[in-house]
Amino acid sequence: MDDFYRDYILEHYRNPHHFGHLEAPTVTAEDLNPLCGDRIRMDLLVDRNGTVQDVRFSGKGCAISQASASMLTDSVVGMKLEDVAKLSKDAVLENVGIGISPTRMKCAMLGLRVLKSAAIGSLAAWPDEE
Amino acid sequence: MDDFYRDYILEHYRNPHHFGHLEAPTVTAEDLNPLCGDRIRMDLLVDRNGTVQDVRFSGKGCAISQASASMLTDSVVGMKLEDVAKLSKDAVLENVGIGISPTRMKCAMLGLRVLKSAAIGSLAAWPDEE
Amino acid sequence: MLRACDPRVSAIRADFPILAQSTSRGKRLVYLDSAATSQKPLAVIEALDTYYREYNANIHRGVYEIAARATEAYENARALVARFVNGAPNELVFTRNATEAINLVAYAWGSANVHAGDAILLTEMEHHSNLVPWQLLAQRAGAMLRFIPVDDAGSLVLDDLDRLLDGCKLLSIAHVGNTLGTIAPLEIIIPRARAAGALVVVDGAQAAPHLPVDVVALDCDFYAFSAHKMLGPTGVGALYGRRAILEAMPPFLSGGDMIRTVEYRHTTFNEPPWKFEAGTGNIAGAIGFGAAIEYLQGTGMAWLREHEKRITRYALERLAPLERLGLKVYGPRDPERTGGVLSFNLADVHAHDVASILDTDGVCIRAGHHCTMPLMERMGWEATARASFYLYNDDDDVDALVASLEKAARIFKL
Amino acid sequence: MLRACDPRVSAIRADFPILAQSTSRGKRLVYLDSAATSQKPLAVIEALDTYYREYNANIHRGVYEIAARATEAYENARALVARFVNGAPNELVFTRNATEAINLVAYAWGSANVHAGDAILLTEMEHHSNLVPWQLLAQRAGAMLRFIPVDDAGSLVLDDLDRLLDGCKLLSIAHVGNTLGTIAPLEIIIPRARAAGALVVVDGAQAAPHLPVDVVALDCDFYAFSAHKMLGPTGVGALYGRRAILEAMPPFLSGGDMIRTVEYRHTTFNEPPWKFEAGTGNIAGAIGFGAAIEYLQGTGMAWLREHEKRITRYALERLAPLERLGLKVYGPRDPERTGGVLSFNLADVHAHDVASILDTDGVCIRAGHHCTMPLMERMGWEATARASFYLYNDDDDVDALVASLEKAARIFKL
Ligand SMILES: Cc1ncc(COP(=O)(O)O)c(C=O)c1O
Ligand SMILES: Cc1ncc(COP(=O)(O)O)c(C=O)c1O
Repeated sequence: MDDFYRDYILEHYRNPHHFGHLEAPTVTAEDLNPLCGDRIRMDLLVDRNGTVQDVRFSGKGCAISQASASMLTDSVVGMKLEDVAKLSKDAVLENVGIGISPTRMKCAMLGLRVLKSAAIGSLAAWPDEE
Repeated sequence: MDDFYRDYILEHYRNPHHFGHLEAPTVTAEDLNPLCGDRIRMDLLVDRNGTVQDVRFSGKGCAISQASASMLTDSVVGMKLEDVAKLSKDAVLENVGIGISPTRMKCAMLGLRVLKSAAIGSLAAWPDEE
Repeated sequence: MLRACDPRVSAIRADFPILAQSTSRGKRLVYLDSAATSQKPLAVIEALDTYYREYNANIHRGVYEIAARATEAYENARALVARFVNGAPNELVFTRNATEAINLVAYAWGSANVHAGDAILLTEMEHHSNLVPWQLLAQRAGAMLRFIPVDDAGSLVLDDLDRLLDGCKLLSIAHVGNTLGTIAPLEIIIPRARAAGALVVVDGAQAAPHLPVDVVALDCDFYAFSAHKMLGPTGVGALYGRRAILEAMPPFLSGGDMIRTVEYRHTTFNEPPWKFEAGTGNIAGAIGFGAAIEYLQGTGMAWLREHEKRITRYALERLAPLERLGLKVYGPRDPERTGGVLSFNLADVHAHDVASILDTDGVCIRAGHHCTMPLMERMGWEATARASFYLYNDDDDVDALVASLEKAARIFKL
Repeated sequence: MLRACDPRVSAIRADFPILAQSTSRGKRLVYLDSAATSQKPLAVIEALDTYYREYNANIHRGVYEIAARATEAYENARALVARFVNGAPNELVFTRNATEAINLVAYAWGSANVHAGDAILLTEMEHHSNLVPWQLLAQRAGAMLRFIPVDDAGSLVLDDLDRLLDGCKLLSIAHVGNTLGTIAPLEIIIPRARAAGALVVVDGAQAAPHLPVDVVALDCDFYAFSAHKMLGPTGVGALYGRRAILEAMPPFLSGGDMIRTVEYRHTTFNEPPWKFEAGTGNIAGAIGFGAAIEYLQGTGMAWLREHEKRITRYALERLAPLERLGLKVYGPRDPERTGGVLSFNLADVHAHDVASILDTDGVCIRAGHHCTMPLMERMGWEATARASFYLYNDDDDVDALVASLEKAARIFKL
């Protein structure tokens, strides 16, 4: 777990990408991890073809949840909503690398959960965590 | 415990002394052992000096509770109410002899409890069982 | 006589340390009171021990290693217990025992759904734990109780079922009765209760330990049972609840762990099943419950049921000759229709005296009203003696029971 | 620096098998999360083991030998636990945990005595378990909640106490707060609450494990606590209740064992404490609770309290230099006024990240809202890291905490 906190993770934690709100988002979703209180909100701007044009996230929480969310926003611009809705936990794990303990997996997946919720327009089930 | 079931105990169980009700009792008390459901009622006829003139008991239950109650009634006639109220568990144990297991002690003491309740005119606390 | 010496039973007995004990009089322990509580196999005792020695920690919020291991073991136990009755893990609430599980339904579902004038249907054979909570609910709500009658042989009488169900908000019924062992014909009763629009609660305290149980096939809404009667530790039980009903149901006990967000004046709740588990649960107990389920699955519930039928049949045969001494065996007396429970009386000897004499021979049976006072009253019995069987009982146990009953008859000069 | 090496602590540590474990990374287990749940001494683990191996049986109604032994052990445990807080055995109800104990009061006493317009007084530092049950009661009854405020240092502000108590039906208050360790000045608060006619409920979950407790001297009506936080097993807790109040109070959970007589439509109840224990209790758990009490008494609560004060003082000293890296320690920071709990944050590092890094060194602390979300909100903290001490913690544990925090600071480049 200590190997998890590499420089680029801390960089995303302290200087998150796409942080803030969109003025006129097409969709917005927000959720919290009741176990630790981490919160994430995602605003998406989607064009009529269903392609994500812009994204902002905001929230509070640990380096894992905030950095994972920040990294996700980098990859989501230009994606089709339906593909966003299908993103798997691997999309997150590829970003953050190895070494997340099972107790922190929900933190890592919070941004993904919210993003997918936004994409499918309503709160999705927790992404599968196996 | 098997030595407990001697002939005179069985005799009292099957042919209890003073069994039944008094027509005009001075006091009556009744109680049950909630653990096993045994019930005993005692009717006392007391003269103006506070001496027990007559007694009847009725009830249902195991040989231990019924025989102990039956034997108690033999010793109570002629006693002062205040002495009845002070009867200790030894009064019962002398009657029934040794060999009662702790789980059955409440059965053995049920008659005593009811008799003392009658004597003090209201439900007494459980006799001390140490 | 169908006397048998199943090597499987000897192997099972070796797993239960207590069965190797002898009593203070040096007698072999003949444990015939599993309907009150079952004995525990080494696997369960060791699961508790390992938890406390290696990974005791509070669950769900802990970041560190042993907390993660404890959380995983607890939730794994939930999945094991849920699947044992064919429910989903998120439909399985851990409680203290079957009694609390029934109270949970009576308070949480009952208070929200049962109103003045509604009827609640029970049977005449219910354990106090499946009667008193409904009496109190009826009192709070102004509802009324109705009862499916039992006949003199201890079987349920279904002639009036549809009339009894008319206007009923809920039916709560024992799967297996604990005094007579009667197996309720749920496959007949539940469809009619559901057709009448009643919620169906099943008290499975005596069934889950002894029969294969499938809540989906039964089509019940709630199923309550206790670990301690099925090889598990004391202090833990389970309530299966149909997902949609659990979701709609208000919480019952509240506090830590069952919340989502809390403000000074307002709280939102976690999802089921956690919504119904307030405060630190019986973590070791749940893990031990899981180990008990694994032991039962390893043995196989189908084998277990056959074993109990066989031993009940053997006991009935061995007891038959005592009838001339005044022994009366109550209930259906048909191993196909009972759950390994035999209630009886020996002539005019009170059941407590029978049990005391048997105790001197190391034979443990129960005597009294078995927490079914109204049934006793209905049957006209003051008390009964009850022997109950489980997977570790063998024919020697039955023989010891019979020999000790003969001794009681001699003592009482029958 | 007051570094100490008390041989008594080494001897105590040897009684706790888990402390000899190492983590999967081969680190010594540094357990600093006793406020969440404590570890268990061998005496407790063996009490459970012996019960299951030698005399497991259902209690109160069993006639046979092991049932008598189990009943005696269970009731003996009740007496031990009751006397530990200076109550009488018949004033001590076994529950699952402190949470259920508080719920019992909220349902049984609350529903009968709290009505529309009544006020319930709590404090701003309560654990969810001593908040949500009162929110739900207030909602059911149409009552309102009030809160004794805390100041920025985490101490209770009593300036408005009499006004807050005016019209209050009950006060429920933590003896020791679990997030900041604040010891509430009950000797000031309770007399004023009683003068105002309020029932006094004390949440002793964090106090009973750490301070000598005397319910008579406190003059409270109810006192709730959990075995698992004081060396005992999971799944058992206790509610002390003043005799007269328990007697007048209607039952809560109902079913087997808490009744006196049952008819189909009417029930009379057993005496307290049994009236409040429905169904088969956590027999093994209660017996283990008794063994935990004996262990604590053998150690001595006065020694234990001094030990915790000393180790807290040592920790505060050792942590002070980390303040230049941005460490902030919250709460009263005075070992005389806290119960062995230290809440802190390390600069901008989130508490969960701190806890994860500490975990890699075998250091177990808690991170988050500690089931006091409203307090966190009031204080403006998102989360805190919390280290909590108990009788088995030594200065090496503190040193390991400090070293691991320094490592976290390095990783986060503070
Ligand atoms: C102050 C306080 N009250 C109540 C509780 C609840 O205890 P339990 O979860 O054992 O019911 C806790 C436990 O964290 C606590 O710290
Ligand atoms: C049919 C039935 N229901 C409910 C119960 C209550 O179980 P517990 O005491 O474990 O809550 C029992 C236990 O005796 C039972 O036999």
